[in-house]
Amino acid sequence: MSAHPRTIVTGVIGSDTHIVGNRILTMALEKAGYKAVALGALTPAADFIKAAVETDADAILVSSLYGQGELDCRGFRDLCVEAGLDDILLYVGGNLVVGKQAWPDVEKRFLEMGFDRAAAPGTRVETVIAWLEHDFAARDRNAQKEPA
Amino acid sequence: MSAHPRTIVTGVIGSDTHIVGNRILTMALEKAGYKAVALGALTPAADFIKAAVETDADAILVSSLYGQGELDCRGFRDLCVEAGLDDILLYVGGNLVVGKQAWPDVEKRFLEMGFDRAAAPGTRVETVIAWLEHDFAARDRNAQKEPA
Amino acid sequence: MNAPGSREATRLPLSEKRIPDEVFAQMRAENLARWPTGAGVDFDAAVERHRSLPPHKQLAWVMRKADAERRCLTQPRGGFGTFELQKQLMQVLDRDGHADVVPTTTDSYTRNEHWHLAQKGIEETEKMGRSMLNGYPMVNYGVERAAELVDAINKPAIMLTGTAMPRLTGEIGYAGGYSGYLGSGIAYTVSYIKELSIEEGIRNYQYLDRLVAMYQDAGVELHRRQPGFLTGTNIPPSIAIITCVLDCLLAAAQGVKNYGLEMGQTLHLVQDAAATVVCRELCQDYLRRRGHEDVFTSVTLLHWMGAWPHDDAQSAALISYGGTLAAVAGANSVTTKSTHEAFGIPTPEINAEGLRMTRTAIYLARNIRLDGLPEFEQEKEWIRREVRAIVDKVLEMGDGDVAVGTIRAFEAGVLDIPWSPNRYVKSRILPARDADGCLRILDPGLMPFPRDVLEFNEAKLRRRAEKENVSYGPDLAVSSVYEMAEPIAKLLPDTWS
Amino acid sequence: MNAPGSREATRLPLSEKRIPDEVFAQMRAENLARWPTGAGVDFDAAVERHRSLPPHKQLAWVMRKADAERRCLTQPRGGFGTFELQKQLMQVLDRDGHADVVPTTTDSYTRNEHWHLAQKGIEETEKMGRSMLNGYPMVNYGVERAAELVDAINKPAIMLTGTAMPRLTGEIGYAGGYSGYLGSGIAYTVSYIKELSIEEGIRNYQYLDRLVAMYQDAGVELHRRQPGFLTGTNIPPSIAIITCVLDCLLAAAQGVKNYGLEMGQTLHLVQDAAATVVCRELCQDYLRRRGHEDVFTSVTLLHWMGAWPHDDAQSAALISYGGTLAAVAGANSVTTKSTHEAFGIPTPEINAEGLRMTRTAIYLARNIRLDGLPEFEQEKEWIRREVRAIVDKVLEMGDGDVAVGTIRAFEAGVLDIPWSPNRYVKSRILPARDADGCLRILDPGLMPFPRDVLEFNEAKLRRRAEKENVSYGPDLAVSSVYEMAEPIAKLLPDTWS
Ligand code: B12
Ligand code: B12
Repeated sequence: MSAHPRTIVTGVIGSDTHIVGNRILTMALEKAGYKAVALGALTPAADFIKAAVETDADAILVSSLYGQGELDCRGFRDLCVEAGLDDILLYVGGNLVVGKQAWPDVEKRFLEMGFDRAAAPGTRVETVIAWLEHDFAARDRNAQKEPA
Repeated sequence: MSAHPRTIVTGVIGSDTHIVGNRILTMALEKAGYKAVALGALTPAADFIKAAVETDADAILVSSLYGQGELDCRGFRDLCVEAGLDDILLYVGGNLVVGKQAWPDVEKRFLEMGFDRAAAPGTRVETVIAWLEHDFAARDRNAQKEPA
Repeated sequence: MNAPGSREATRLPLSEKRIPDEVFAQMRAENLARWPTGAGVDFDAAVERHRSLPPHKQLAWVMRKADAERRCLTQPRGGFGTFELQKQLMQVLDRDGHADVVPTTTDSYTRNEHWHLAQKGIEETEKMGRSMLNGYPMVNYGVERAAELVDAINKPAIMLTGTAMPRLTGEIGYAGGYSGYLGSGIAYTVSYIKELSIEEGIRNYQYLDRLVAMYQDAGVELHRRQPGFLTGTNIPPSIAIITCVLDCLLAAAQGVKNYGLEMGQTLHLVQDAAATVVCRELCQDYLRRRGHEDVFTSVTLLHWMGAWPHDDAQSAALISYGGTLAAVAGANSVTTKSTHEAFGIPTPEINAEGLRMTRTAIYLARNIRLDGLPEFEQEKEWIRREVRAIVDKVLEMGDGDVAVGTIRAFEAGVLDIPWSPNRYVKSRILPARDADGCLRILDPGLMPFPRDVLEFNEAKLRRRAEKENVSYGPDLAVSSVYEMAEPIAKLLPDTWS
Repeated sequence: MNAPGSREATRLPLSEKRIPDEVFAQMRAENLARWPTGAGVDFDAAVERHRSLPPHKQLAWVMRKADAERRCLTQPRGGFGTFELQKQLMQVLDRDGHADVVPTTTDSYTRNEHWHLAQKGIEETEKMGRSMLNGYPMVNYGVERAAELVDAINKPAIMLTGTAMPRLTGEIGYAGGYSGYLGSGIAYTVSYIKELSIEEGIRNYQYLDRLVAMYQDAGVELHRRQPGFLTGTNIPPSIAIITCVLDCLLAAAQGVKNYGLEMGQTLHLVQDAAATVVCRELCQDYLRRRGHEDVFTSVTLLHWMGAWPHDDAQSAALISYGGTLAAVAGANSVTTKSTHEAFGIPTPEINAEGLRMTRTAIYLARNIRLDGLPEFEQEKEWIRREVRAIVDKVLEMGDGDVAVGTIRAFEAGVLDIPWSPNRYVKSRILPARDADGCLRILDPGLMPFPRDVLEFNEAKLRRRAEKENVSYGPDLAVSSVYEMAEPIAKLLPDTWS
């Protein structure tokens, strides 16, 4: 991890009140050395973008547990691009759709929406931290290759 | 039911010790006015035939619960025919095969072996009594039609 | 949308007092005008409708009957995004699940009164051919459709609407023949919303309770119910019961006569049985002390409300044990989950399966009671002491008014809820599971529990920390959140050390 | 084949006495000569083999450890018709089911020593590609294959062979590294065979127990176990425990030191807990009284042994409750079933699922005990009195010899078993379930229970007859056979009267 800690925005999107997993995740990010900007439950998509712009964030972690994430998350990447966050790292996780659906289908749906990763129900924080490390490292390598 | 009670041989075939259902079935037959010849558990196929010949039985009810009925019951109809019991009514019932198999397949297998009816796992005595009444009545009608 | 808005005209100072008739009439008119389907509510017709329902389709009657016959009823959750899907669901739950009470869960847009979004959800659901909403948009569909749903089943129907804003949904459902409504001003405001103050939540439910009292005055007894499971996340019995008592007093003050109390299961047989008895006892005790002599209260336990395992076999055991716990506790009913819990909203069939598992478990344990078991008697006493300390303090802080006391107590942290998303709640209290499997208070935040009660809780939790060789602190709470979701081989290894 | 046959030479008069070394050597030689694979048994090599197994693969060690740590272990049943199928099955049960003890159930031809038929069954199984046998033909496959099965898993292996004729199967399995054998002279002879006398059954198991003593003398402790579930059909605790005590005394007399006692669950939480405690207590009591100071005994409860429901959901609840009952009772292990029980032998996966359901249920109830609960204390006392009355009488009838007393007692009907297929058993005793869900004695046959005990049983059953408005008599017993197999809506209707 670099000296300057990365900033990560977290929150639960839409009308969703499930805060427990998101809060535990946020605690784990902080413990792992990230700077977490926690928006909490029931957060409109626009508030995520606004917070990311204001804090110059490196990633947004969107939680959606209540099933309506498929409606809430549509166009999320576009909103980022509009706000100038062209290649901010975007993760989404929780119980993303209504009902027990085959995970590969669900994952595909969210990757196509522009998320870099989607986390299946019950994903543990250790996994999320490992993903972040991996993806930030990859970005660092790319950044070194391309002259600034 | 005719004045002269019908005689029915019951028993559990092969090396099978499951006597409870067979005993309750036998009790129910007697209560329904049949004469039951109860051979009990662990009865070789040959003993059924012998008892049926000796008592001039109208039907044989073979129980098999332990799964090996498919092996034990092969050739049962042939043994009957050899003993001159050409069209004795033959039922089989219980847990006829090893494992949970689709009932229509299992039924077909036992009907092809020459049983007139096969009873699925857990069949209640009321059903068996109703079958007997129906089948005996059908036979009586046929007997009346064909001159003796 | 969460702001009081146009209600300024009818805004009385906060108190527990029954809303006067004229003010309430005015409030209703304003409320029903908020969405076109509100116009479909005709109070007199609604009263007629309820009178015409057979008793076994009236939840108030059914809960009284269950209590009299010591039956433990089953009730699932269930909501889909369109009328047709919802109707099929309710019929499957009734017929294949043998549900004693049939639910209609509303979707989360409806819960937050975002009816325009709900309308989009209906359209998307129809387009995609699968439910895009996590529940039934009761307001969008209106009174007549609600009535059709009630007519499609042969059981009483209850609204499950997990919201701090029940006013329009409640009007529509009750008018359609629903005879029960789950929700309350304190419990749901602290657990289902971020920005709404507890005061607004209490006001919203005072409206609903007052509406039910109006039906009562017209000779129709409707069932109201409190969701003491709160955030569903390791709520110790005392925390649940404290909110049960307070919400119940608020409802009684508006004139409600048939009130249910719900608690999430702790999953400890003795603790759940003790909680059930004490909840029933203390609610009645405080009701009587405050002059409400004739309020019928029932107690419902809910299947495990925290995170579920991903293995169907493990889930089936949680479901069955949930039936066992409710039966042994002598609960009047149990609210069920399914083997799909960890993944998503269950199909009607899987939901019905959970009901039958639970029903079988209830049958098997129907005659077991723990009276006289020393641990049970002790646990009841600990819970009583925890509840009384807080409730008495809240009443004192309100100078005799429950509504006022509640607000002041939340501000002071005297009332607190673990894992709350609501910004008006301190959420400093932290629960964890002890070595015996009981839920205990790890950190009371600012809640003024007696010292020996806290020592008892701490001793229990320290024993777990020692046994598992982990440090005593917040990690105990976090691992308790995951515990039931862990693979069973981790919880009970099949190797020897 | 059931006749004593060539054993005339070594036939001693019946008694409980330990078989002398030389006689036993002669008996073994004759026994091992009965089928070619018998020649594969080499006692010294077998002792070496057991010594080389790690402790966690030795059932005697595992049962002692479970008892010391108050763990409730899980063990399924399982047997398929060929070596390959059996090996896969055992691996799935070990790895996916987390079984603490892995079984090998033998097929029914092997149980009846019809090894030629078993050979045909193996061939048919290979031909059809699905198991045509209801278990593994242990004798036909012999010692080396048995050893391969034991090596394929990382748990102790137990033989489940439901037979009154265990001599060759036992020799082969133990030689292959199996460290446990379920079966006993009284229990299995009364419930698994029609024509064999109890005397022959006892003699057959005296051989097996004597074999285990020979291993013990060589420094290898093997586990022996008694199947007190008998005919599995509504066996009241006292009937099970009576056979536990007698079989246990017979085994101890041959020199067995590690003995398990099994009982089918009654499905009543309090009665099962009471039965577990009393079984443990009275077996030890009679062992000590008869000079066997150092016999370790464990208690195992079995998932419901009567007829199962046809609905997976109901079955799942029975399975889970079975784990709950075993855990609360403090049993050392529980023997599991699956949701396929009513239909047929389960697939490995469904069997493993039953194990995980049970394991989860055990975890959830691991700390619950009923000590001090008034009903529990009373129930224990009733069971003790029922057991003592009969066991004392049997000992008296045998003039101090358990084997002799047992035979005389069965002849006189002093010992009796419900629903027995064996012609040497009167099978006049008839059990039924009472209104609380406990198993009671409806008709004692000729068993000399104290008068007040019988009055107690009758009063309990009359209360059920009244409650259900049916006549007091054998129909109560028959309906109790079906009860658990009935659809749940019949047992606990979702309508109101
Ligand atoms: C009780 C029981 C036992 C008792 C039997 C006691 C006794 N002496 O009777 C004991 C514990 C001894 C036992 C032993 C075994 N059992 Co068993 N047992 C059962 C159990 C749980 C209930 C059977 C019962 O009594 N039912 C109640 C009565 C009233 O119903 P019923 O027997 O089905 O009979 C009714 C109907 O089937 C019908 N019927 C019966 N016969 C007939 C005949 C005709 C002609 C008709 C029309 C109808 C009919 O009418 C009856 C009355 O309603 C069943 C599973 C289940 N059903 O839940 C397994 C089961 C039958 N057993 C089974 C097995 C494998 C065994 C064992 C081999 C041990 C093992 N591997 O686990 C041994 C067999 C030993 C032997 N040599 O036979 C398997 C058979 C598997 C298969 N077919 O694939 C079953 C299905 C369990 C399972 N899923 O594994 N068992
Ligand atoms: C507790 C709970 C509640 C509590 C929430 C309390 C609170 N304030 O947080 C209460 C009782 C209030 C509640 C309410 C509702 N709930 Co709820 N709830 C649960 C439950 C049982 C556990 C959730 C939980 O806390 N898990 C523990 C935490 C630690 O795990 P987590 O949240 O999954 O988070 C972890 C991972 O997912 C991952 N993760 C999370 N976010 C992100 C984000 C990123 C970017 C990444 C990479 C990873 C990641 O990391 C986290 C830490 O390990 C789940 C089912 C389950 N999982 O067992 C249902 C569940 C989520 N709820 C559900 C529903 C539908 C509702 C309701 C609509 C009511 C209803 N119909 O039953 C309401 C919603 C109200 C609203 N407006 O949102 C459904 C969602 C259905 C679907 N998706 O199809 C579920 C799945 C249950 C079900 N099967 O029906 N619920």
